[in-house]
Amino acid sequence: MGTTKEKDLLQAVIHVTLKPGVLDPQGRAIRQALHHLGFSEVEEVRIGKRMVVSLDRKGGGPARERLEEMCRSLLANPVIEEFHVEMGEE
Amino acid sequence: MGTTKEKDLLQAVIHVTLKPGVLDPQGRAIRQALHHLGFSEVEEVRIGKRMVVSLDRKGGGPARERLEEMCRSLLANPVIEEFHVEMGEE
Amino acid sequence: MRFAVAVFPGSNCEEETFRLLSSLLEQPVEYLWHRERDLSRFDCVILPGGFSYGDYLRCGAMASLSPLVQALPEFVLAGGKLLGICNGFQILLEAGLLPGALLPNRSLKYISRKVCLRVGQVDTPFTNRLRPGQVIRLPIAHYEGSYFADEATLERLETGGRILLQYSDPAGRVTEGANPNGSARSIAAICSADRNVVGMMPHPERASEDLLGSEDGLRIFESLIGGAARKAHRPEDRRA
Amino acid sequence: MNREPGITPDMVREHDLTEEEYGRIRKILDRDPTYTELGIFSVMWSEHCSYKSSRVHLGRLPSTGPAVIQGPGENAGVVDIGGGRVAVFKIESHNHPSFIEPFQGAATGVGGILRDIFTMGARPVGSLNSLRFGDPSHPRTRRLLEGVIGGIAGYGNCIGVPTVGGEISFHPCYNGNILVNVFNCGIAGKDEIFLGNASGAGNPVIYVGSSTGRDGIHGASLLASSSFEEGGGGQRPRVQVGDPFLEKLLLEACLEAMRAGGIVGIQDMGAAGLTCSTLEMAGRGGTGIDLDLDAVPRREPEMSPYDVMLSESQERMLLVGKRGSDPDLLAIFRKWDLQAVVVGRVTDRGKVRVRHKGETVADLPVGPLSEEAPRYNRPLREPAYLRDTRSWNASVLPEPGDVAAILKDLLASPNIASKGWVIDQYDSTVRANTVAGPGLDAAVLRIPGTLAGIAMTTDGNSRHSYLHPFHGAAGAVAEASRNLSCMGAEPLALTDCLNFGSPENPEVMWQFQQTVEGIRAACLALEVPVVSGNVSFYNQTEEKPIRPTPVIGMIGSIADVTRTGRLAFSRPGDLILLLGDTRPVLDGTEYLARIHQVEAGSPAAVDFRLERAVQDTCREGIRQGWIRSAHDCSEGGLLVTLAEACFGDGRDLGGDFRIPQADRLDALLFGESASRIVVSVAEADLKRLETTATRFGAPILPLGQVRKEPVLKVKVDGERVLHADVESLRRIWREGFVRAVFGGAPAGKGGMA
Ligand SMILES: Nc1ncnc2c1ncn2[C@@H]1O[C@H](COP(=O)(O)OP(=O)(O)O)[C@@H](O)[C@H]1O
Ligand SMILES: [Mg+2]
Repeated sequence: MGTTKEKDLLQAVIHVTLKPGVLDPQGRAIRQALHHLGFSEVEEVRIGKRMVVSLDRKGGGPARERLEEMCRSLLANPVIEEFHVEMGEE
Repeated sequence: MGTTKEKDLLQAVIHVTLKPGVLDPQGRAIRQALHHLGFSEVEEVRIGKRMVVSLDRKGGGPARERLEEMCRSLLANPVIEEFHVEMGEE
Repeated sequence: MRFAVAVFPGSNCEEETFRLLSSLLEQPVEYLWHRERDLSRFDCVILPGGFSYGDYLRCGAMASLSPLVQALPEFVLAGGKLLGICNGFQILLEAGLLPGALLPNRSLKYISRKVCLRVGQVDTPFTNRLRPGQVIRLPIAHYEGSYFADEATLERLETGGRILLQYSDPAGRVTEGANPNGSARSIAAICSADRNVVGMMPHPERASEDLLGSEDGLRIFESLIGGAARKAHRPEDRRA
Repeated sequence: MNREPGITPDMVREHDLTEEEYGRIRKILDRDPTYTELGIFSVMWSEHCSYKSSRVHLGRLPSTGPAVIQGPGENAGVVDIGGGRVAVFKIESHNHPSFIEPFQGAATGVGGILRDIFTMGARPVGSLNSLRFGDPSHPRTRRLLEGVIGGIAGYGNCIGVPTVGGEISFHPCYNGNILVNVFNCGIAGKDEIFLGNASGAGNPVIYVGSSTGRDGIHGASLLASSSFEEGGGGQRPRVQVGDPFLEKLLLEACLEAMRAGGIVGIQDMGAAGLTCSTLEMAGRGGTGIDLDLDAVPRREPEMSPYDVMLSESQERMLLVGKRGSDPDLLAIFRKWDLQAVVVGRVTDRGKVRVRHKGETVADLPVGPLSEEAPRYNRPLREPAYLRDTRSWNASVLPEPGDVAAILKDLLASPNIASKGWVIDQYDSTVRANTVAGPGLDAAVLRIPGTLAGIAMTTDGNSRHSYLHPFHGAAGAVAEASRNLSCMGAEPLALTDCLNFGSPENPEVMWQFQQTVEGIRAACLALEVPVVSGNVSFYNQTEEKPIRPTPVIGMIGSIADVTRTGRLAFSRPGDLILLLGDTRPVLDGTEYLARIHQVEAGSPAAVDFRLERAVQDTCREGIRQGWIRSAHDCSEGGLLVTLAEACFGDGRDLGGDFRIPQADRLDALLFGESASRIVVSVAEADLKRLETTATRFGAPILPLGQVRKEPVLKVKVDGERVLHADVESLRRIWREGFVRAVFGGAPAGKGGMA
């Protein structure tokens, strides 16, 4: 992770998850499959997305704000999803 | 996160990502869409899955091993994916 | 030839596959529920298309762990014939019965349309009624149909004569423009090293009657039984 | 009788009940309702569930006929299609949820209509959808369109029911309120139909499928009966997420359980969930139900009885089993990995009693709750705008200049252009019965194991309805029937989805009443009854209603699917003729709107005698095999129809046309008068066409001849008005939709959903 020589790169991880209470059919099906496989200790599975975004630090404004803006405008669907931005170490 | 009263619950997060070298058309499309929206500083986007698994600690063996076994047998496809298990704080 | 058509939760194409085998090809055929593991009475198992387990997690992943699929390696080793169509192909890959994986289409859209396919090798039980280089038309209908394998695997498939169908233009040219989903080497169907396991993305069972626009798919099934199908209702000349 | 909050006037208002309605509730109960009961009344008496504003009008729709087995009142209509089989079909709207969350809204719409069909014992065979979006250049349209199409495709493809047709059009009146109407048709054996009927005191009431969450609480009342304004916070219901995989299991398990015997009655939990299904089933059975809410599977902690009763969680069914057969029934559902639990019993008390943690939280008399439901004969007033639009006259228009340019412009209109971008995302061939799929006048599906087929279409023209609600609605019925006839199918029955603004607006109510009368007139004249339908009110942004948008879904039967009509010209040398009569009207045409930016005039009445004659002739020719192609004239008029008939499946043909001048050239080429079908026949069959047309009384007009050379040539009164290369017209038509909506190539965010 971190920077490369040419560009001043920064890596961030964006986690997009379903809001609590919103049905997660995929998670439900996976839990059932895990039970069939003998993993009966599994109580719940919820599936989200994990996006690794590499930014050129020289473009745009402060990275975290820009990333949050990306989430609001495209990466997450505010009606059913929440997001969380995790800045990489440099 | 952590435990509840009734069952002895443990939450873990499993990250499943595409192996380097495997084409990620979705990541590429998102990068392009972000550029259209003016986020020209985005160099690369790669999409993976984030699974939150709640386990009843009383069932099964040591949690991390069990989770890794779940990944190997179902949650990740070794031909194209890698996984990483992150245990929640208790 | 005794056929089994597998049924997983979420299978969608078992009925037309069954109907084709039983009424058009007049073969003995049974549905086989995914929890069964006794395959000894069958010569050929077909894994039909559909969305087993909703295609959740990864297409075919959960179905590949079913007792039925777990029993397939032994069946195949004993010379049994195995055909996976669309979701069935995805299951075969997830089960490791064929090499590679299927990724989302390059367009990130579900694609449902008829495509042209160039026939490669014909020395398999599933393709012996086709001619090498022949162009056939079959429907595809999938979201995850972009075939992926590492270079070494692709080389092995190529040199081993295991590429059976490739997406092509109507003249049989295999070009990137004619590749609907971004598959490596335009691969639409492959077989195992022993040639008795075949996986394919297109749907031959939907192109087995003139009434539905094409009979090209019938050749795949006729290859298997080594004979011609009973004639379905043919639209007579439209002049009364 | 329990610890629920007491009822306050504010609470009553928040539940969208008037003071008078609340008074009725107190009279029925002879006491104050509990909080849970208030919730139940509010959904049962919502516009969506009670049809309180529309009922007085809907009664006017003819709903009987020799083929009708079940008319309106059940989950779907049922029609005899011969051979011991029936078709079960219905249309539903999912407009507001689709505007809030287009993917899930449209997906759950498809899920809902599918449940309505298999609830009755039928296997769904084909889906259609009728969509209306705002201006293609409106910033939101593109995202809404991508989401809605993705949702319909996602659900339909996964569950394995082919999506075989529909319609899409665009108009700014839908900018803030899109329409998503979904249609499904299923097939069952004549003696295999199940009804939503709870009979037999003591029989177990069984809950099957997904657990209950807080999804869509008050979806039916708040969303569908108060105007929806974007961002208007408040009590926004939680978005419902569809699970097509679970529904596939439900579909297979329910059909298996029905075949196994042991089911007395069955109904899906759709709008107003458990509330609606228990009350309706008890109502139809003339019985009562005792419900034990503690047995209902839940997904979320601490749900109140109110939440459980009003939840609209998807993919759930309620069924009544024969006493003692529950173990067998439950075993079938377990085989399919589905939850199934007994949650109550049928009683003969005539009441639905709901218990929660040992306390009775609701005890409602079933009969009075529906019999005493409010019913309004709302005031009507002819809309003011009609004075202006009616006074418009075509004589103010200049004669058209460059016909080729106009034709190209029309072919590029997203309302007319090819919908290939949409259609390619729908699996239209799964189950291998699709004889004619999307993109044709109507879809045709073979009935498995037979040579017979069933045809289906949805149609509606909201511009015509805006300018003349009566003629617009009658025209939609005529067009649906004509589309079926173009495939050679005999129209059997229809279902209607009536999308309107607020019924409390007298002008909207007038449009509604005129629409119902228009449908009635057409149904009577064409002898096609209404067997099911749906009303969607409160489609408006701020106070501005959408245009009245009735959508007609119609089915027809084909005795021999090898004799299915084809849209495109097929053989050079064939003669091309017009069945019907062109009247010189430009009122309400796509031409007027797109070329002249005028939406005015008054679309003409349908001449039903002519309509029948034209359709009868067309069907007869297809059935006997001598009509080689048939395509009706609708949006865009005659010239667009001719161009589309030249666009073959990859192999374009041309046409050479010599047409006598009627009145105005543009009215001839671009007018949208009804009751017209362009057909082609071999020269040798001209006599048969003439004889048949004479027999039925249909006028025919020779137009020209099919040519091998792919060029569209038109002479009017000997003067050349068009000479266009078919390939380039086709390209414009093929690319028009994507260009209009995406301004070039669609990017697409895709989705892991
Ligand atoms: N416009 C209409 N024309 C004819 N019948 C209608 C119309 N609207 C509703 N119905 C009938 O009224 C009944 C109730 O409809 P609806 O509440 O939409 O059913 P559901 O709750 O099952 O979706 C159904 O039988 C439906 O067919
Ligand atoms: Mg219903």
